[in-house]
Amino acid sequence: MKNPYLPVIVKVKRAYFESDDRSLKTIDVEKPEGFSFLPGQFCEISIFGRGEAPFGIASAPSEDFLRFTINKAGYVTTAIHWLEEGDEIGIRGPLGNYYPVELFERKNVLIVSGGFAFTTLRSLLLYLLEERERYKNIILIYGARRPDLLLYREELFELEKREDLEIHLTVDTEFPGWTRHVGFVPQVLERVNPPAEDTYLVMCGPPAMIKFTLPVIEKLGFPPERVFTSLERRMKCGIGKCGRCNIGPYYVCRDGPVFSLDKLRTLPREY
Amino acid sequence: MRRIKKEAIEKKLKELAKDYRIFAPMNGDVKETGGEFEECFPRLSGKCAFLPPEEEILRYKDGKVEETPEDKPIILFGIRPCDARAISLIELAMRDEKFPDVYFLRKKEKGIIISIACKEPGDTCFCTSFGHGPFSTQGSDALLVEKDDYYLVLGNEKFFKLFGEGEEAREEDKEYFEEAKKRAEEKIEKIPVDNLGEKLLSRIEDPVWEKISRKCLNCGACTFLCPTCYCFDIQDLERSWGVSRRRYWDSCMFSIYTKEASGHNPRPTHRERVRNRIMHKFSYYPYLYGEFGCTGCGRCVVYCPVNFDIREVLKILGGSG
Amino acid sequence: MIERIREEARKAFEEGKIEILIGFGRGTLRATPIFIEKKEDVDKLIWDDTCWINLATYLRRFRGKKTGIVAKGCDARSVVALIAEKQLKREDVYIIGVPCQGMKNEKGEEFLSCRYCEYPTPPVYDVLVGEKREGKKENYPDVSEFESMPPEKRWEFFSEEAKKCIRCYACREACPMCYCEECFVDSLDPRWLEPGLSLSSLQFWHLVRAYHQAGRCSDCGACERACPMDVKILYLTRKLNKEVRELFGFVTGLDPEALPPLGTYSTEDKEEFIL
Amino acid sequence: MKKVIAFLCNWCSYAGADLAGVSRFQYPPITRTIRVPCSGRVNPLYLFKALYEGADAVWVSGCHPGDCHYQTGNYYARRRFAIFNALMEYVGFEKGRVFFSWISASEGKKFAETVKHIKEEVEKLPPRQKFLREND
Repeated sequence: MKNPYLPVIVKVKRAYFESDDRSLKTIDVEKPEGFSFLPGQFCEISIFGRGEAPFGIASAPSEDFLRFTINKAGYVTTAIHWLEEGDEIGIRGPLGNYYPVELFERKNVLIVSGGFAFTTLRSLLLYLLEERERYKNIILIYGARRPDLLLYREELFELEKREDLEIHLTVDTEFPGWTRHVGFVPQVLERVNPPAEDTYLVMCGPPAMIKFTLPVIEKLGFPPERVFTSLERRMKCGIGKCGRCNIGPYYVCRDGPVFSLDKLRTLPREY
Repeated sequence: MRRIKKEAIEKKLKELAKDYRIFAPMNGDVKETGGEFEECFPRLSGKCAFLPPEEEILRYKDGKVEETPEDKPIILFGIRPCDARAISLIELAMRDEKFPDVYFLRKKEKGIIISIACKEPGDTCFCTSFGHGPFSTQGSDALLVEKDDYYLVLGNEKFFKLFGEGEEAREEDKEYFEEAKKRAEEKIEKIPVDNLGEKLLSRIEDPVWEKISRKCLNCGACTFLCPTCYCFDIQDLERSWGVSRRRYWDSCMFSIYTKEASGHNPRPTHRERVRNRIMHKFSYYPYLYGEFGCTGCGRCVVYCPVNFDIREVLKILGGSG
Repeated sequence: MIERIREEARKAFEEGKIEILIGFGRGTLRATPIFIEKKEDVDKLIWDDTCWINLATYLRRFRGKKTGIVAKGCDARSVVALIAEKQLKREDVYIIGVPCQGMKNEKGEEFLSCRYCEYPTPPVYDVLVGEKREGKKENYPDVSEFESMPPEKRWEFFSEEAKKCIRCYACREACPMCYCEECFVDSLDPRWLEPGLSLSSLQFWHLVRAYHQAGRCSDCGACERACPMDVKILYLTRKLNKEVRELFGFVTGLDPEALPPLGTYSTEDKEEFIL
Repeated sequence: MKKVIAFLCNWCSYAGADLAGVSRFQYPPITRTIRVPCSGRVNPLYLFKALYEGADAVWVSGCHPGDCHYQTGNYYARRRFAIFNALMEYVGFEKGRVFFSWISASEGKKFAETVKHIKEEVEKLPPRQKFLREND
């Protein structure tokens, strides 16, 4: 029996702050041998002595490192923020399900995101771009409060130059030097007005963004079975045993974190 | 059916304490003993043997992760049939092709569970509602029925190999068994559970949950004493030699159970928490594993400080009360 | 008695004094807390000697609502203590006081805290049902007896009791005064004590739980009765009640205006323990 | 060497320790000082925690009554510690592991004397056994 509780020890290759306020830190860690995953999956990161917490994988499956971007919020994340290059951490994974990329083939894909929930969507975006010809239009709408809170923005600015990809970046209010969209994600989504036909929508963001985006999605005509989102819950084991992350009969760690909107609507609103 | 002298089994159990960890009811709770046991309906259930309140799952020492080594196999002796069945219910959740819970399963696989039939069920028992009963063998390697200075035994090979075969039961033994079984079963209240899972699911947003759950204090007494509740917490403890990662019983009744680092709590009040406990046992469990996650042992009824009676709740929600 | 409680409850609803009433109803094993929202339901109220839960525990859930409570002496004292700690407003609570005859366990034995009860009659109430009952002169004979044991024996007793604990926190949840947003045992940062059932961690929990009750405990005993493992904990809180009375001359729950004894001071406080 | 966790108030006792130092009063190096703004800031949980984590003794020292920088902090502290003492003694925890004192900024001598006294008291006792966090 393979013990799913045992983490693998890996070294931190790079650790740097994403945002000017130092609330977001990105760590790139060694990818253990034989580690294969799909966008949307997550890992449990162990800081020994402090505990374990789940984080979505932000690197693309083809990259030779695993990337996590972590908001400083609790006991474990604070310790992750102390990490420096060369430190050792434990990881368990990949865990959970992934964005249903098989369904996306020969379809349009619209990615809508806000804040630091963008992590696994970077993975998804790069994954889709690797074999670009398998998908039709790809549109990304991504917003944050301030420019410095946009994750991986230098990389996104580079991607903006591509012809085969439509990127709309937005911040909540005007900032000096910011020439892209200004406004909240739902407003930008409405302005961009992407066609719902033949399109899959992937949406990740803070609760407030989700709340105001849902009506827009409905208005644009996206049927709930073609809308996917990734949920967050408090987790411990990450493998559907310890019990706390269930929503109805499903465990977010095992049967999620990616759920379609129509599935979510059948479940109690415990998220 | 076999019959084995009581003292033979008692003696054997003490001998086996050398190679096995013996868990048995003692002073009212299931605990590790040297082979002694007490004939009772224990307060802390049989799950203590296979899912202890506190258990190390790994160590981090000198920069390496070490799996916690296996201990001696377990004999769980003298529990009631409901507790034996409860362990097989926990196993349904722990057995998982992709992510098996090794710490539970390896104990369970090598372990032996011997239950003693419940000749005098309590007033709060409702085990017969869930397709088993006070003389049920489900989940047990052997079921013992006390008769004078003998035990009548319904057991499997695993049991007889360890404890000896005794002699063939006599005709009168079989009659005694059937009669005692009938008498015990008759004493037990049956709660209708037909389509309970679906009924519950259809009432998930029902305002009745608020009424039902109001008196719940959100302590963990029911879940800790429940023989089928298996939720746990994992925490790291610092030791002089490194880090010990352990798991502990946890309870869905605690508000911090689901509270996230951001402060957001998806199950913020007693209403959602009680609902989740009931739904998990009677709707999600059957949906996932085809069995109710309750054995009707009645502990949560007896030990609830505010007399939250799950039987009443099931009657209300199941539509018969 | 039951009829009079129902009558007062009905009256309180009719006069618009309460929107909700917390009382005792018939449970399957003993009296159980019930929440009454309309006057037609007041007939569900009962009163007997199994009404041992402290109903004040529920009051904070209904803050901002005119809430009635059927209160025996200790419950009413907890209400007063909650008001003193600014957890409730006096005008939001309508106390139907019931002079308590003493609560009993399933074997019919009177509980320890009832045996020595000094205030069976609520010291503060809006309406009192039945005749006032005299309490006993509290001199904590059980605490004195424990104090007279040698320290090693006391430590042994404390350890043996603590060992029985499974950390289900029924004692905490049953207590009206345990209302902290985050209990110290649940705090991860700092982590005051370790999870799990090691003796020192259990002792930590029991010591600090008791300590936090100093000057706030009304000696209702609901904590000990709520304990599924029969851990004795009242001897700790009763000791602190005795100390608070001897050192600071304070008795919990008599006066909603009085400051909690650890929230105030006197320049005359004894200090022989100071070097 | 025994370890005593000393919670010293910033305005009096900590300054008293300073004075003991500059005055070159000798005292045994058994204390691990935690500087707190006021003895009234010392949550009794700190004392439980220090003992639980293995301190041989805990010691809280503040300003003399009436001298508190915050007027009344030490009066509150006095009540808390009276209760703390009573509880620990009641459950049978060893005496001589919990100390309280008032030491002013001018009492360097008293500071040194108090440390010596605490050391003597603590050394009379066997190694700590009760109420210790597991560490193996």
